[in-house]
Amino acid sequence: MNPYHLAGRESTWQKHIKDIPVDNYFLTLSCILGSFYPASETMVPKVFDLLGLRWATTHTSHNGWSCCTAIGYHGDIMPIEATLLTVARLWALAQEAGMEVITPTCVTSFGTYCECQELLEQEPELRGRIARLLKDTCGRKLVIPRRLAHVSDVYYQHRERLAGHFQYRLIEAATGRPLRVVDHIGCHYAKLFPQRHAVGGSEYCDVLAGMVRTWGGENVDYPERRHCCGMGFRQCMIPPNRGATMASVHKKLKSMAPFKPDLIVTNCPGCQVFMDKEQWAVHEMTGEKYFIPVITYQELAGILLGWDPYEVVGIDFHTVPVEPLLDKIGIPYDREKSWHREP
Amino acid sequence: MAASGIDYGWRLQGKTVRLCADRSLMADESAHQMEKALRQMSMEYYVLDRCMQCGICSSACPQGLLHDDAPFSPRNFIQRARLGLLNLSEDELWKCTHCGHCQMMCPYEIPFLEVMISLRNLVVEQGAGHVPVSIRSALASIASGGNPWKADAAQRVAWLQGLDIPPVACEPARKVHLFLGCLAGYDPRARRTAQTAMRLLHLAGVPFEVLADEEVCCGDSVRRVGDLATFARLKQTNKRIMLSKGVHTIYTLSPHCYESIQTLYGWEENQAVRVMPFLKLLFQWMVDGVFALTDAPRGRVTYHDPCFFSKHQGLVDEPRQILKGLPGLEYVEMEHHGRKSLCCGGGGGGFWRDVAKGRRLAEVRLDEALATGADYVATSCPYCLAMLEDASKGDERYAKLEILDIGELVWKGVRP
Amino acid sequence: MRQTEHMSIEYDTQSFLDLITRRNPDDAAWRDLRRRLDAMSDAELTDLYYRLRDACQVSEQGLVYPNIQNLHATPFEREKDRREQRPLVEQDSLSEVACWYREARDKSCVWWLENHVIARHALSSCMNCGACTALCPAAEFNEFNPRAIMSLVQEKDETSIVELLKSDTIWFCHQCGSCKTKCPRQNSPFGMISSLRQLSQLKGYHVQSIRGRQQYFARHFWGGNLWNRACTLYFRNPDPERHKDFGPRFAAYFRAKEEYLRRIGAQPDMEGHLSGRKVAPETLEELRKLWTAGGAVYFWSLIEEAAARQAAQAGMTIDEYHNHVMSEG
Amino acid sequence: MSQAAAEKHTVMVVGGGVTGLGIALALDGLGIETLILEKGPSLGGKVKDYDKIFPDFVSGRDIVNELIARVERVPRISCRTGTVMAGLKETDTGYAVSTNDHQRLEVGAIVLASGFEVFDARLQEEYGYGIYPNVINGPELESYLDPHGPTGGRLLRPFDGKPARRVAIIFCVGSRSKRLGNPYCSRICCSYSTKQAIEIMERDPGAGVTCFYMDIRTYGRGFEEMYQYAQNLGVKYIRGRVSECSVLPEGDIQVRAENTLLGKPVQGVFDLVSLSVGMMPCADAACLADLLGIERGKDGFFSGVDQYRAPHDTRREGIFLAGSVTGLKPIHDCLNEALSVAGRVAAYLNNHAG
Repeated sequence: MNPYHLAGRESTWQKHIKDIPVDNYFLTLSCILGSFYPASETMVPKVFDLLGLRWATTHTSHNGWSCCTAIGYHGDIMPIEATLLTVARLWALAQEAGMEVITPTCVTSFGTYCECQELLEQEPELRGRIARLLKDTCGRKLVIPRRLAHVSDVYYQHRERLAGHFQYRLIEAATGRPLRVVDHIGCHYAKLFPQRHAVGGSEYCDVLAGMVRTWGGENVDYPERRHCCGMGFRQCMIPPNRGATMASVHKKLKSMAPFKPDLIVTNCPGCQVFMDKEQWAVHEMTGEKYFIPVITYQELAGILLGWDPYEVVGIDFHTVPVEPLLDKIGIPYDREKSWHREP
Repeated sequence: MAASGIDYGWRLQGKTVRLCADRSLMADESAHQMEKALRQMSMEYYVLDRCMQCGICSSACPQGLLHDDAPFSPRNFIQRARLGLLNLSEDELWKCTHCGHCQMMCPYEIPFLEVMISLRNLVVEQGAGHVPVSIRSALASIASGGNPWKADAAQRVAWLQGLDIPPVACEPARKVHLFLGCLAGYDPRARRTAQTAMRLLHLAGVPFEVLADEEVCCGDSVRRVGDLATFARLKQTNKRIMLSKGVHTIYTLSPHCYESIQTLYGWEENQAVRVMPFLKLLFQWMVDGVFALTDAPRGRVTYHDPCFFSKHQGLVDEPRQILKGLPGLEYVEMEHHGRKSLCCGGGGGGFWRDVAKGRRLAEVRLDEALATGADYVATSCPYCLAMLEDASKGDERYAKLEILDIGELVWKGVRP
Repeated sequence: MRQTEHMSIEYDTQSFLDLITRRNPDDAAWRDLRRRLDAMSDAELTDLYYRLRDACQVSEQGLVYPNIQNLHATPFEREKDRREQRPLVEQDSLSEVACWYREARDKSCVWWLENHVIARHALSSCMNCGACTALCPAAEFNEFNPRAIMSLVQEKDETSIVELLKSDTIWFCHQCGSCKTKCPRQNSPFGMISSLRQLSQLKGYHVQSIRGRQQYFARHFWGGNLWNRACTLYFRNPDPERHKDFGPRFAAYFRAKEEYLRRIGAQPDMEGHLSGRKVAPETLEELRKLWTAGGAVYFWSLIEEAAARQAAQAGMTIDEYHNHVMSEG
Repeated sequence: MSQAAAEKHTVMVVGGGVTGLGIALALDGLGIETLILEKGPSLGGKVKDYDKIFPDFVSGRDIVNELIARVERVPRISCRTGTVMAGLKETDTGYAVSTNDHQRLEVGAIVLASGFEVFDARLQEEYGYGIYPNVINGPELESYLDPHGPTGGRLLRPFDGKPARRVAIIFCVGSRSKRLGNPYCSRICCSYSTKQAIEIMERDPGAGVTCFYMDIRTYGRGFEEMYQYAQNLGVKYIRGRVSECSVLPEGDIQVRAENTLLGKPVQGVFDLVSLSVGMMPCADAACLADLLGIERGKDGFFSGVDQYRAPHDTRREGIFLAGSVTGLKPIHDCLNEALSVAGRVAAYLNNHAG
């Protein structure tokens, strides 16, 4: 028996329906995904193309993309003005490419775009200064986007169409049981501007849960569901501080374990890294073995689409092996294609 | 940083990296159970329910003036006690020096000191937590030998033999008694104070007798660290001696002995023992002009109020009158004085605790004395005298301060 | 800069290249490198950096830059950045934003709270309810309490704010924003803390706490990546030697990362628009101008100055200081 | 539809709760005829569901029943239940009112006593009301404690029907929150929740009740004493706003707050969590304000023209306010207002009798 009412949950997230644009996406990329799970980015254009969506990004020498500098901002080495200018430049690139919807693959970029949007809307003087500096420095025009979407919003929006292309569902092949899926949203998606920008609000955010349900899985609610992964920018990056990151991951794992999840799906690149990789450290430090597979929603879509788990989805990059999950769903894979031997 | 588990630093090239421990408090069944157990064990505990967490106690607590990362806070302490979150093994339980400032200020008159005694009692007699070694050893010594230093009981009065104070012969009804207390019994410095008191008594022509070596510790600190059983025994012993010797008036040199004997010994109606602090006698002599005074001690003097006189008994004017009556001295007041004076740190078992230099209440007090420009710091409690002197030792800054018992200062000015 | 011993240093030699690209040199090598770097003029040093960076070979997979992976996060790159940024923060070349921050330096902390845009948006009034601290991941694991910080800031007492800025406290925040969602008064404690951290660095107070001076490492780690690669993280950063917590599978992957990135369609130090792409010089140029205009370069110079002062006091070279702050605590 | 002759009344009281009943009886005492218009199917309002009320634990139900019995005995008071106003027109002698059941009424004066609405706890999403079965709201807890209630007065976990012994009460749900648009204090929640805590502890001394509060505002006569009595019974008060509730596999609820008096996060696991919901203006407040042409404050409650000199008067002559429509009040304050508004209405009628 579920200790909660599904209907209640549903009516709660349904109060926060986000108006997600259906087309014209300008993709901006993530530092963390690029460094740790690059396939989760390279699969995005493939999915967009599969769905026939109009999208663009940029790479010409004068219009190359940069990161959003939010790690620098939250890591306290960037004044807000520098971040605003960087973000404004990315927005300008989108306009120049003829795309009106800025679509980042990173949750912190998303949160920062939302914050910049709000600041510029509410502070006319700041808006004037940023517009002037952007023009004087690189001759670009400040255009505040009306609507912002995260790539997961796009997947959410098109989740049913996407499911139409799937070869597999989130169902255990041997028993027909729906897989139990923990969704980890990422604080900067759901907690910063829940009213305006998060599908389903902050408490019962539906952006991943909706994909999971549509794709055959079962949502798992557990006490630390909303808890931060502990990445904390400067906490994960500077070795002496990393104890707090590990403790947060440990706390979440301990809390979800009694609910027996089959996998954790993440929205945020940072969460993906630490929920996956710190499971090893937690194991070494405490002797506890969780090893629950952690994958991004892009990877989840990738494997359900039947794309090659190694060649396209790149699952061998994970610290917690994803193969047991593939076995459960019944996805075949050729271990010879893996880049490395099992340690 | 609170931490647990193995140190992972060797893997991460950080000095230490540990899984941080969860600091969250628990508001669950276990806390409820502990709180209920506390309630059952100690009736006084109920008074905590009156607390409305206004925090005036914490602002009054002298420990707040210490440079301590986690200064003792009565408010915080009560809150945790009430929620069943108290850790009785922690050092904090022993930080309170029973100065009584908190309960003097409390709008709901919560007897915080009695609560403290009850909780310490849980630890000392019922083993609910850890007793600091120095306190445990003092208690054991008092229980077996009647004094905290494992000294021979006979030593308590043996030192009196060599004094040149001839006994005054008189009828027993005129004779008063002097209760030395443990410090005057065994501590050389306190013995000098006691000796001066005796000389003053002699000079004033008061026939007196020191209670014989049967006298044991008055039990004040014993009670305040929670050893109620030993206190009860000490009380009985002392009462028996006093009654068997036909004591009618007994002067105490320490405010701790005074409070204990006067208010906690439970004298019956027919046991007409009058307990008086020696300070009051001294005051009376000054009022009556018993001594001829010179201007021998010259300079500035300030007075450090012992908590057990000032906050517990309201005895604050008399010592000031005495000092102001000494012709060579200018009286100055410290920032905290009278009923709001600062504790020396010696009460409630604090005398037996080891506190690191730089974290002692007596140091705060000496700084205040220095600020007045005083040459003499007078007090009227052997604990205060010892705590202040200890704190001043080995510190150049305090070298100019002479710390004296008020009787000693008077004696300096008395023309023989 | 110290007088050079011999100006014509033969930096093209393989031995020198080995030296500058060593990540963990022993003390002697480290000091030798520092001596040699100090001996080079700004022009020599930057010129060498870019020549090494842009040296390329044609291979089957396209252009390959053999030195590039060894330049990032080296003392050499840090020294190049310092020299390159120095002229951008000279008094008369400061940007408008940088000037604002420079003036803010000399004003009170209370003034900052009333004028810095992030601080202004972060706090209207706090009723000390504690909803922020209740689910704060940092409060759970460290001596940290966002409510207490908001309460202290609200009192606007200069002395206690200064004390806060000099302490470890503000540096524990994870910047996750959980507090913002829950605040019944719609304050943003994490925004306030972000603003306080900026102020702490602006005034140079951060070096007085262990966790504060870690910012020197952050300035070069993230700042170096931004300045040279236009991304705060670079796919070559997570060196398994520093990330043993990521487990042996990660180490195995990392060894094969070039091949891996290419096979899943990313572009490791190649031209393109996907993960790992090599940033075009024109793009980098434009971004550097933006960060100079946005005050970031001025900000980095402040962190640099404070670190240099403290390193000198402790008798360390700046490279030793850098490694010290990243392992301390 | 044929135009039936209008029914005439001297005063119309909108709302048949404890305030409305009190007004009608007070007016009757002054010899003034009244019609009570009640939206619900029966008289008595919310108080008829309260078995015990604070601070003296008398029965709210008895009070209301007594008022209703008296109202029913009095010929000068008539009642219409299931009726709401649909239209209003000014006339020479007062107001012409049309109702939802197409009645036409002519009245000399109107007193608005339509009370309040309980905050919908589902809006404070982080507490999981409506999602986690063992999270209930204050009125539900009240009914669980009521011997005439659904559980016969036994405190049970809705999830599995097991007895609930570890209970948390979360204060200020839907009050004092700018985020939820209710920045005001609902004034009575501290007291009614403390009363509930006392009831739980008195019935089951082995139970544990923990109250999470921000400030205890037991401001009325006898309220603070009740708070102290609760503490004496062993009710735990933790100062800190709860930031979330979550559910454990067996239906237990984990609560997370900060103990702000100790400066540390605190967690607890409970059988049952009751949300001490605050109060909102009555559901049709906006509609009534439009219809009657009177003003509401920023908080949505009705505002009189001058809360010092003319506390019951509205901008429109002959329309008066009483009870919780101007902000939350304990029951005895509502009854006091009933008496004072009756005096005001009588004076008005006297001056406008022509």
